[in-house]
Amino acid sequence: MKLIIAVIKPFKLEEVREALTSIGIQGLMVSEVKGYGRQAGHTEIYRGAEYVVNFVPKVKLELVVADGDVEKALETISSTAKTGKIGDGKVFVLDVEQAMRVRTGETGDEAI
Amino acid sequence: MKLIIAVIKPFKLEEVREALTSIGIQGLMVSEVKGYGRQAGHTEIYRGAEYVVNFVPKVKLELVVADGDVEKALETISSTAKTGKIGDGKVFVLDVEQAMRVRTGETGDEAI
Amino acid sequence: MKLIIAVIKPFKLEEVREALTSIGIQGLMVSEVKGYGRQAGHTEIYRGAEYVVNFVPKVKLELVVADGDVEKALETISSTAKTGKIGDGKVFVLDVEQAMRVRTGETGDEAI
Amino acid sequence: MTKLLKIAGLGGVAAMTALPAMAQDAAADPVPYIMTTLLFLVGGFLVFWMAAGFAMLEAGLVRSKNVTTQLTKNISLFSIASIMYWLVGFNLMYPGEFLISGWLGGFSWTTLEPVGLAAADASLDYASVGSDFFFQLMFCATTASIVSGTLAERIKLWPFLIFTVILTGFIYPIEASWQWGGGWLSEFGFSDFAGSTLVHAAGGAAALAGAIVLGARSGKYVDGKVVPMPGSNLALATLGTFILWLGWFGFNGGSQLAAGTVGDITDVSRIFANTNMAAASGAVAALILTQISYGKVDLTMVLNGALAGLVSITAEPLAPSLLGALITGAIGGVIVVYTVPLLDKLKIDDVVGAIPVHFFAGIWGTLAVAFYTQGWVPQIVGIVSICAFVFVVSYVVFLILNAVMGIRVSEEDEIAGLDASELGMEAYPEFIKG
Amino acid sequence: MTKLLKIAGLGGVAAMTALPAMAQDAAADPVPYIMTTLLFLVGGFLVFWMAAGFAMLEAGLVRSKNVTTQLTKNISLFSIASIMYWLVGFNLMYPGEFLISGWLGGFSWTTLEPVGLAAADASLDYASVGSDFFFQLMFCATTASIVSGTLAERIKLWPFLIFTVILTGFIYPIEASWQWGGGWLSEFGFSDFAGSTLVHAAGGAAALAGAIVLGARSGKYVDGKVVPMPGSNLALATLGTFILWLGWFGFNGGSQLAAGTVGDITDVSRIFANTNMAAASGAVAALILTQISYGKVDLTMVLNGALAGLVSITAEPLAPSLLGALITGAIGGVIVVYTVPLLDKLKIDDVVGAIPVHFFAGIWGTLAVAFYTQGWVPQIVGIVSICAFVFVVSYVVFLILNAVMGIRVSEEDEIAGLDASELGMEAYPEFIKG
Amino acid sequence: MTKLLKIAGLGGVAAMTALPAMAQDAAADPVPYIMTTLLFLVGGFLVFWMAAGFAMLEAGLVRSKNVTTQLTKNISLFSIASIMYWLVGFNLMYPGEFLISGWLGGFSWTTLEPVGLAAADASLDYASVGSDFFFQLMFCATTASIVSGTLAERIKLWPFLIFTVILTGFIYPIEASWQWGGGWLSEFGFSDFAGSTLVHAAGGAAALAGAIVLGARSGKYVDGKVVPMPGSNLALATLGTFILWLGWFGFNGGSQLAAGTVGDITDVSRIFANTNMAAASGAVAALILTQISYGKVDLTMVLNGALAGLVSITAEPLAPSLLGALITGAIGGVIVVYTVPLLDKLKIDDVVGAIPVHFFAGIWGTLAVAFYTQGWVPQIVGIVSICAFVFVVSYVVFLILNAVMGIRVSEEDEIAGLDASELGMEAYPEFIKG
Ligand SMILES: Nc1ncnc2c1ncn2[C@@H]1O[C@H](COP(=O)(O)OP(=O)(O)O)[C@@H](O)[C@H]1O
Ligand SMILES: Nc1ncnc2c1ncn2[C@@H]1O[C@H](COP(=O)(O)OP(=O)(O)O)[C@@H](O)[C@H]1O
Ligand SMILES: Nc1ncnc2c1ncn2[C@@H]1O[C@H](COP(=O)(O)OP(=O)(O)O)[C@@H](O)[C@H]1O
Repeated sequence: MKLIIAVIKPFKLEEVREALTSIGIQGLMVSEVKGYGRQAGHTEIYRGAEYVVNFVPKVKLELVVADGDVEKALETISSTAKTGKIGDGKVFVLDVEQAMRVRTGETGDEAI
Repeated sequence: MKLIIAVIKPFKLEEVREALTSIGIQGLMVSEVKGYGRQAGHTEIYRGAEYVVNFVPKVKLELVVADGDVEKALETISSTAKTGKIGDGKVFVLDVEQAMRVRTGETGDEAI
Repeated sequence: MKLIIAVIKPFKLEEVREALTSIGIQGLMVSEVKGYGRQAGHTEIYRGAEYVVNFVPKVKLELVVADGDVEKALETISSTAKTGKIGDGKVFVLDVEQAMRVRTGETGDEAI
Repeated sequence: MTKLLKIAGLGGVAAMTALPAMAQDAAADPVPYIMTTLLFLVGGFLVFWMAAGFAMLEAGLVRSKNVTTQLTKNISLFSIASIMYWLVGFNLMYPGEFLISGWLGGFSWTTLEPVGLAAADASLDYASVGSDFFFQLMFCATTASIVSGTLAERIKLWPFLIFTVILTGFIYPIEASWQWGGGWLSEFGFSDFAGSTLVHAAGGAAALAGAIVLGARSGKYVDGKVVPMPGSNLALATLGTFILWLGWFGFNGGSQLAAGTVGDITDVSRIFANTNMAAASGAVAALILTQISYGKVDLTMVLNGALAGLVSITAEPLAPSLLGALITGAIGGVIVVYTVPLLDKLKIDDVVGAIPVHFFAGIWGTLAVAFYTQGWVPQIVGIVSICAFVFVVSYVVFLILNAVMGIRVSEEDEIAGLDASELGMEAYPEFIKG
Repeated sequence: MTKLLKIAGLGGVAAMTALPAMAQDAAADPVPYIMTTLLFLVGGFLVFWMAAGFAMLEAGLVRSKNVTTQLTKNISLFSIASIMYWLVGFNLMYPGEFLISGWLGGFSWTTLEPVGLAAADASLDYASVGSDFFFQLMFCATTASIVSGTLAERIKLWPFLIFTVILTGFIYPIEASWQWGGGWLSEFGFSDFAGSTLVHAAGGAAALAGAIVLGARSGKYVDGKVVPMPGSNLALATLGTFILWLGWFGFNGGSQLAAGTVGDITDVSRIFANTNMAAASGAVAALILTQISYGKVDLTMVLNGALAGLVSITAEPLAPSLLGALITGAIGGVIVVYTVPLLDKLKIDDVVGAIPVHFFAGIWGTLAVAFYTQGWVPQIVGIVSICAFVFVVSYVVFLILNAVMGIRVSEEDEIAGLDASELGMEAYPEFIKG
Repeated sequence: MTKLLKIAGLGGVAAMTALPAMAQDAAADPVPYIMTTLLFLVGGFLVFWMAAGFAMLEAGLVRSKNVTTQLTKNISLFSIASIMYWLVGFNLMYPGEFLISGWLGGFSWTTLEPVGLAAADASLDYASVGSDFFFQLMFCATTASIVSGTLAERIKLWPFLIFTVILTGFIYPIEASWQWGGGWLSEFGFSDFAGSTLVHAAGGAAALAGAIVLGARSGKYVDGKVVPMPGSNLALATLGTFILWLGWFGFNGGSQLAAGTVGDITDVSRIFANTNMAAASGAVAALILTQISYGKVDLTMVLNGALAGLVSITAEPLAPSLLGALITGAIGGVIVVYTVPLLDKLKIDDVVGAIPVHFFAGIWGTLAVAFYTQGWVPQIVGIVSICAFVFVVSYVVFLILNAVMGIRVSEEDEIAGLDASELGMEAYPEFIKG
């Protein structure tokens, strides 16, 4: 199993989730993050003082998938989340050694 | 060392933390996430328009433990977080290559 | 590539980000977490009832860096985030198998 | 002047009254009538504003997963009170003739004077029925507002609203008629200027009955320890307190029931000043006391302290000097700081502190009247009879509602929050909650 | 009494008027003048407060990424209305002499009486010009407030403010002059006591025109389905509703335009009581109807229901009995529950429900006047002519603004939120948003 | 009419006064007394409401980790002002006899008229002492409210409250007695109708002294750059501004100190209209100016602009025409936009912009009086003497407090937030903060 971590633009969340569902991914978690990257760095003024906004709002998806689903998931995420503009985000893949479903105690691919 | 990622029902947080403490786990981090899984999908009405609520609030725990503590921690989390109802959540285990305590610079199992 | 997960004191965020930027790290994500560790455990009173505050606000940084940058990054984070007081936080390193930039489809070290 | 006098003007809109004129040649001068009517209108809209105060205070003191429900209860209870008080409450409370003398008024809905009332047809020694109805209605609604805070975070919406129907249509009007409607208590010499007991302790007694039938929130008392469940938004709670403080000038000031003479408007001024002083001293008492007792100031106690000061002075906001008002209010603030943990010890779960503020401080304020007027006996009899009546009837009503439809949400629903389970609508859908 | 009468007092500050004195020996007695002036001042500050109510209601019902912009629009539109109504609106609305008889007043700015006006120079049968201007200005601003809610989350700041200049300086004063300025509609027998149509349906018509030109928010209607975009803060929305409810006592009560006689102040009382009743019944109607229709109560509909009740009674808050007010308001509440989804079906995107509340309920309220006074024809003619005028002119103005400068933000800016794209300032910068 | 006149009525409740009657046969007619008393009561509750406005404005403009503390300071300072003004302030400010002629009044607490005052014993040419005390007290509290905003996010709770005791009990009453108590400034010909300098610039001067002693928030000025620390909740800040705007009608309108004649009530109307105009033009000026200067509208500046408009018109809200009020207010708005960054350049850290709004715009407004009345000299002397007195005494008091107990929290506590370190209670415990 692999853990896929995807950081994408917030407004793409619903679309990506639907796309993932349609290829059979049944679970994931979403969190709000502040992203720092090439996209960052515009200047704002607050009460007359200039400052640089370094962080942009992003959404982080985490999903554990069976080894065989990784490529499919990667492709789905990247094609759906893509706008072609800077700041579209990244996808990372990490190895998962164990997985367990709390409700049933199932482990491994059964658990996800 | 291993990173344990557990996604559980929010109201179980305190109980799980206490159980982990009682088996000697001394540190962890908690974040709010929105979970998507089998539990999702009930319909609500807002100002006359129906819509499907896809995400349910969950809590994510992340804790790095020594290799020897993994099984104990897994079992503690799953037994404490379990209600037997759908949506109880998952636990994942990933390998950690290095760990460091910022305050002291200690590394490895010392750091956690 | 490696995923560095750092949990630090919130007021150190800006400083750490700047330090990382200055050593050439170009991207990361930040999330708010509640931390539990040795620092926790002070008592408060709310409407006459005592209770123990177990969680302290922390900030979690996640950044994927090329293998060769890990040590540099680790050191930068720990030296910048350090106050010497309890609760300064931890840094963990995990292996990353794949990385992809959504916008371009680049993979590997190119993607980060 | 107590509210008792007003019934003279209510016998009939156009009826000539036998009361002596209150001001110099008031018989023909329309000014006192106009001014008193204005007092009721301004006082009434200020007390109306208290409904918003309760809504904000309670929305701020519940956890965010119950905020929508608490807001819904507050706007609904006010609306229901408005309808029930018209349908039956007002005439039950101010009966021309009692059904059971001194104990139970009559049942009929409220009708106002005709449009363009001629001066000759008006109760020139009082005020317009419309303004009086408007003003009195707000007191009825206040009683119901008190209940909603205590029972928050676990009572189902509809049983609560049904209880509100009964409270505002029957329970409050009946007990209030005993005093302000010219019933047996008023003849007994009881004194409660603007309703420390008739409104506040009564609301508190109903809240207490509900809290007992309902039980505490799950997880509130665990292994003999009190688990704090901090309010989600203290800015709203503070706003609510300021709103209530503002509204109270109308609550107490309007209860002078006259503003058309030098004496009356000067008395209203005195009431305003005393009301403000009692609120201030209640707040300061809680400020100092929490610093001393806990080592840290507790804002929620300071807010409750200000409100307790206001409740305390409500039974007699006119007679005391400013120093007297300061003392009365400060004792109210002290009462709150001690009775909030006391209730917790008894495992009576009062989410917003309404019982300490309205019930305990209300009783204190009503007792304190004895320092200024009649003896202790009428005060004690009044407090006991009203609180007992309201408590017992409310208790029975809650029991019946519980038997018939269940008044409490399931534990699962309570954990998920009433907003999700009862209404399917979050108050702050975009803010991730901890 | 309708607002029509007031023009008598406006012919000139010091001019003797030919109107019969309204109260007994009013000619010399300054009390009616003082009381009516006071009514305007108190009524005026209450209606001022409605500006805050609209701001909070709208800030609570938009998503948090648009809150700063919505707040900016609300405080700016009120400020602009204050200036425009002085610069041209007031005299355009209440012309001493019409430029085009009954249809178009004159253009001049407002001047008040001199300091320390002598009684002999005052319109003793009415009120001070200053208080009248202050009161009427608030109605003008209300009309603009209605528009901002509907067009939220996608209209650019400056085009919206330019539209506000035109609406408050010209559109509203002109149509209002037809009735309240003594123009052709008032002679036709149209009746609209405090402005169900003149203010509310007119504001709603302008909002409707804007919504059509502007189009729906992106992502609102997808594949024939309505995508809810829940408001970010229902506590603020509820606060806003309570504020509006409070302000409405001034809105309707002040529109009696007299408070210095027994008859007038009694009428004002009646208006207060009826206004409250209609709000309450509108809320209760929505409460019950959403429970029945959807299986769950919808707080946002209850809030809208209360407001619809208020709008409905505004055309005739005096004549109905309390039962009549209850019925009028409840129908208003029902209208809202049905027309909110209806608009969605038509893909007209009204962010806060201002069109159901102000336009549909406003029309209902104005029609309902026919039950109390003149026939249906003047009511229908009044509604149609005012709504058509405001709609068409607004539509054209929005089209021109769109052609000249574009009234809508880019899709990218809309997704990022207007606070980021238009103002670079978040309302809740510290709360992570979902 | 300035507040000076009022001292006549304060010499003694029952004393006959030598002043000429203000209205036709006022000697016997109770109506002017009743109306003026009513003006004070209504004006007073409106100014009370400003305390809530400051609380919301400040709670919205601080970071969420300091919100509970800011709320606690606001409700506590008002409560303390209420007690101190009774204990010593009122009689110090309006001395029957000066201890040091024209410079220092006497020390005694306030007592009100007896209950049921007879008309023969009343100051029929003025108003009840109770209403006057109630109204004046609110001005004293306002002065303290101004200070809390500037010093937010770093001053400890108790030193701040101790300073409030001194400010409201002594500093404000003494300087205000120089003018409104009939002291040396009033004889010198200084003119400050409702307190642009006596209240607002004075509060601003105290805030300035505190800001200098206290120093800037840590991290505010880094390497010569200003680091913005955005307010946590602009919806609350906007609500606070609307509340202040509303309250200001009472602040300025009530300062007419008479409402019982045609001339007086007409003047009050004029004041209402001018006050509204100045707020509107202050807001519009800041709206346009931030758009031009920064390329984007800054809502916090628009809010400050409205308040600056209000402060500016406060010294003379009666004499100007509406156009005059517009100009006065607009200049106030411009002042704010330029002095907010100016203070930052001087590294004076004013969290909410209270010094630009109250101090700079207050001075401007007081100077502008010279266009309407006496010459420039009395205005300049008044401004300088009052600001210097308040600044120096406040500075010394802050220095002493700092020496004795330390007025500033540790850097660690400041970083954690005062809510955690000082009170152990978060305002929004459930919302994760960034
Ligand atoms: N090395 C990294 N590790 C973790 N997250 C990253 C990294 N680089 C970028 N990100 C995340 O991806 C987001 C997009 O990256 P950015 O450089 O702005 O644009 P792009 O994805 O188009 O290259 C950032 O906001 C940040 O959240
Ligand atoms: N493959 C997955 N990867 C990451 N998180 C998952 C995955 N599947 C489920 N989850 C998380 O676990 C939660 C519970 O899963 P769900 O399928 O609803 O019920 P259950 O745990 O009973 O099978 C989800 O809300 C989601 O947050
Ligand atoms: N084993 C762990 N796994 C994950 N996070 C941890 C772990 N131990 C500590 N943390 C995080 O690090 C933070 C600091 O740890 P703590 O024990 O309080 O102090 P210190 O870092 O000085 O040892 C905690 O608040 C928690 O968020």
